[in-house]
Amino acid sequence: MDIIQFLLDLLFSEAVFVPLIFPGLLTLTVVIVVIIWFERKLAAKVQLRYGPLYVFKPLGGIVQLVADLVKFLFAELIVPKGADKRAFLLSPVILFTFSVAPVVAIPLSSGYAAVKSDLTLLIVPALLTLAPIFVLILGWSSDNKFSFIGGLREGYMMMAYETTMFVAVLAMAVTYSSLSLIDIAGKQSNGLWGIVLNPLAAFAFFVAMLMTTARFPFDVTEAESEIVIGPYTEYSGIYFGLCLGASYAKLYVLSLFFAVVFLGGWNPLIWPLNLNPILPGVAVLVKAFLVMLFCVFLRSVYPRFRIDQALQLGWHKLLALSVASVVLALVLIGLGFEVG
Amino acid sequence: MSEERFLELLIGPQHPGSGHMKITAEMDGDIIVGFEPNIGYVHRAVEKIAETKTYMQIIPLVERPALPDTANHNLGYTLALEKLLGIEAPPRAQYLRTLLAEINRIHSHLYGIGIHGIFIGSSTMFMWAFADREPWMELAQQLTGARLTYSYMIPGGVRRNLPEGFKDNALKATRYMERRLKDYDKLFVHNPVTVARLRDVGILKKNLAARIGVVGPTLRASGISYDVRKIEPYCAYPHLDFDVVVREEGDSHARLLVRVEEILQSIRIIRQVLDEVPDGPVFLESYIKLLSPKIREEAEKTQIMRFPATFAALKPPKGEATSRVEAARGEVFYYIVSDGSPQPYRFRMVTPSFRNVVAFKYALLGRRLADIPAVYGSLDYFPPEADR
Amino acid sequence: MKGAKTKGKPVVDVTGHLQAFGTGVKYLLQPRMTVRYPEVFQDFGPNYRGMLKLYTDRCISCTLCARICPSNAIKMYKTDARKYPGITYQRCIFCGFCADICPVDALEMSGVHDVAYAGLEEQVQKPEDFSKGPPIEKPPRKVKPMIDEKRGLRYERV
Amino acid sequence: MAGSISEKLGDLATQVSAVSPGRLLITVDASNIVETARRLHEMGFDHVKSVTGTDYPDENRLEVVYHVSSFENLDLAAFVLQIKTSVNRFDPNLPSVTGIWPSAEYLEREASDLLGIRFEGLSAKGRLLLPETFAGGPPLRKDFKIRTEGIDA
Repeated sequence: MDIIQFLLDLLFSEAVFVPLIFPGLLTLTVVIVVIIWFERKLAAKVQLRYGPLYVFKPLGGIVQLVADLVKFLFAELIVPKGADKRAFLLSPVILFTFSVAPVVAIPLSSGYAAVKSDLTLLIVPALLTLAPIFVLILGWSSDNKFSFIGGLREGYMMMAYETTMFVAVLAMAVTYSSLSLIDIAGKQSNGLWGIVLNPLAAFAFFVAMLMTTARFPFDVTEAESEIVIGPYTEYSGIYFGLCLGASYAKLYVLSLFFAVVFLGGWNPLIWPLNLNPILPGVAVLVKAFLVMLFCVFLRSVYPRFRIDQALQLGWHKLLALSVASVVLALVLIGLGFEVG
Repeated sequence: MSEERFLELLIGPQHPGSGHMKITAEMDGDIIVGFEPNIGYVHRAVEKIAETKTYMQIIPLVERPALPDTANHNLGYTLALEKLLGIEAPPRAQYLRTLLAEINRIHSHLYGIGIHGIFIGSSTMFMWAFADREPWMELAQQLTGARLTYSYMIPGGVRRNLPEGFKDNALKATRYMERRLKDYDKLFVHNPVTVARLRDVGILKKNLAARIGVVGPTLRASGISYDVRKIEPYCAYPHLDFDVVVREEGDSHARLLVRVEEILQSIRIIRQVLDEVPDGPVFLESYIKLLSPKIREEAEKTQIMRFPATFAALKPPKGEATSRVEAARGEVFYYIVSDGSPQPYRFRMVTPSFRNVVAFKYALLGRRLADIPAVYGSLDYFPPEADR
Repeated sequence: MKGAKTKGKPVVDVTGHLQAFGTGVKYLLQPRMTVRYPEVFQDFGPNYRGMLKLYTDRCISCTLCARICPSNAIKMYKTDARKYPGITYQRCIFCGFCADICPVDALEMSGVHDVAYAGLEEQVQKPEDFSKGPPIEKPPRKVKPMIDEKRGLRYERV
Repeated sequence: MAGSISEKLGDLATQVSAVSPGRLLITVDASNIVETARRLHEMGFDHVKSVTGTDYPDENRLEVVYHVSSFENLDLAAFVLQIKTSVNRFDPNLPSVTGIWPSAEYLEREASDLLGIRFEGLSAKGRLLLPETFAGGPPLRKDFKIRTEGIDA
């Protein structure tokens, strides 16, 4: 009896529940399944067609992705002859892990977070910067020219978006005079959300987020008609699923982050959200989901940029914009504008 | 050491952006320094097969290389054959040929725009263009009884008369298309990302375009107003009022815009044809006379023309004939040598895509890897058409 | 005709981005164009060409259909003292030349084009199979494509 | 038009005649083909539409036909010149006109693939339409037979 109690306690302790169940792996899987379904359905609607339909028809084929996942699981895993086997097989797993990992640092309510640190605003982007390195490695280890080019493109893109993203985050740190996400979300309880306070930072961060997760129009790393599917060309089966999942996982993590920093987090804390420390997380999740929906909808609107244009946009326009957002934040502080 | 500076990239023939073609691209970083298209992966020896077929049997054969644009290929062949036979189709048939040729041009341009869209990543443009081919295929189906491989134009006329209610349907389709083109413009053609991707990419200057002999929208986007419909008018084109769409820029975006504007011109032509189409027979009287009275009466009733028995083995007199028509992708050129037998002695077909292959080499040098699909789509290159 | 100068600056053309996005959103509310094919069939109307049917009683064995067939799909089979045409649907391209050249209306276009055969051999039809016409299984739900000014194509139940 | 061309070509051409509206036939000797091309190019005929040949095994000759017209000069564009020349079937050598008309490159490569004509000066890299391993003779020659079927089953 004690053992079961112990295991239940362990499961519901924040250090386990957060990374594994909510908002970690389990929630992530469900969200990925649903968001890809939405992505395909939205694109299909714009394109005058149905999209996934026949796998569980009453709900419009919503379990299509589960079917795909099962198919991925049973597909043969092929390792190309010239590939560096260890790197080839390990890097997708590490890539996926690092794409999901930052989720532990995102608090979903003031009393509910796995990592109780004052620096969570920095931990999330810092953990995310590790992921692209493994894209480079897996592109390199595949022994395929297209994978190699794709990996290089990811490397270049990383240079373009990360600076912007960090500077935008910095601007928010200045705006709120805090590095703790719990603080930041708390300071938005007056209804003045980050996106209103510092729209420049929000915009710069959003575009950088599109770049990070290779959403259209910044689909340059995957660019099917140019380099097949970029770094993931040689992957098959569940490893391919992991690679694709990694980019959606990043999208999920960044959307949660965006929701906390710019969209007021769990505010307004209305009934029934205040009943349980986990429930405010649902509000964050819903906001993040809307952000994700917006991101994936862009697929049906845009073609993709060329790599040099994406880089130029990153360095010339977005960086300037994010620096401007820091200035804006300083001005706000300088004017004695007290946040929260 | 200097060779090791370059990366040799083999694109295709199994590549989502290559079509049935092997491209050997020599890359200096992201810059293309050498580009060699290797075609022939879908070569079906149309010219050789034609030498074993009778003249009527060649009609479906010439349609096969360019399925999105069958009517124009069929028309070019039929004109050459009529020259050999020394006959000319009645005026109403000429108008109906023009009608189908323009419906097919719209259809083919939509196909080209759609492929261009997916090549630079816009799946919506791809799906839209392919969806909007549907009304045009339906129109063509009402006219000819087939959605794609019409085999509609035969020596001496066309196979079917205009069906009931066709004009009404066609006018609806033209109005629909005009409205949709505005949405194309907003979502794709002048989408800032599209413009960034295509403008100043793959430039063919005016004199270069003429020198390397590209044809069709590719040529006209480089500022040369060459359109066979104006240079050597055939069918009803001398009586119709339309403009040759010319742009000066010569880049990929100009080629896309020429295609879009040509759809508008085709719509204009279709409206004129529907208004002005003269009454009268759609098949040569001298052929109709060869039919048995019962069949003739039935053809009169159903308005579906019937072939005289001589069509099974048409024997044009000894001689040669050439014809050129403006198909959607450019000029199709036929050269037929007859030795008086039921099969041509030599059959020559030069398709627009084959003449546009050369443009790859000139348009892409010094550009980036990502420009390959952008330029490929803008040339509307169709490998089966080039390989024949 | 000289085309109009292209408008807008790339990348930071804000109206361009908004227009593109707005058009995308607009189409979220538009009806679809897809026909759910295996569930409903398109009815192409009376003029549609398609698979053929032979009327043996009318046939005069003139061989014109076999002679004009561009893909060698029609072959003459010797039955009794006479020859009748048979068809190979592996080869037929539905051009309708045979039906159009037939001097006695012995061949008829049926308008059916989607038939699944169990094997390749079944697609080689001797005159006796050919005269049965294409197999029509239980009539599926049919829709008729109508050209529509708003939607391009609209499908009406038949 | 025929007059001005025959004036320009002088005694290079053995025959210049109008065969049908907009079509002119020019017959030249194989050795004069490049010079003819140069002079026609000077006149404004800027591109080649087709390079092909017809095989006449009985006469042991391969008739090579160039179809030439203009893009930039729209008056000339109304004419298609048919330049004909003959080469020996067994030794079909012909100088390449790609130096004057770059548009002939792929057309000549096709003709050399399918008809076995050797164009001197054509910087061709292997075969164009046929597979590299293709072993038979030039397919568009009359002695290359393809299988045909009768009308009986």
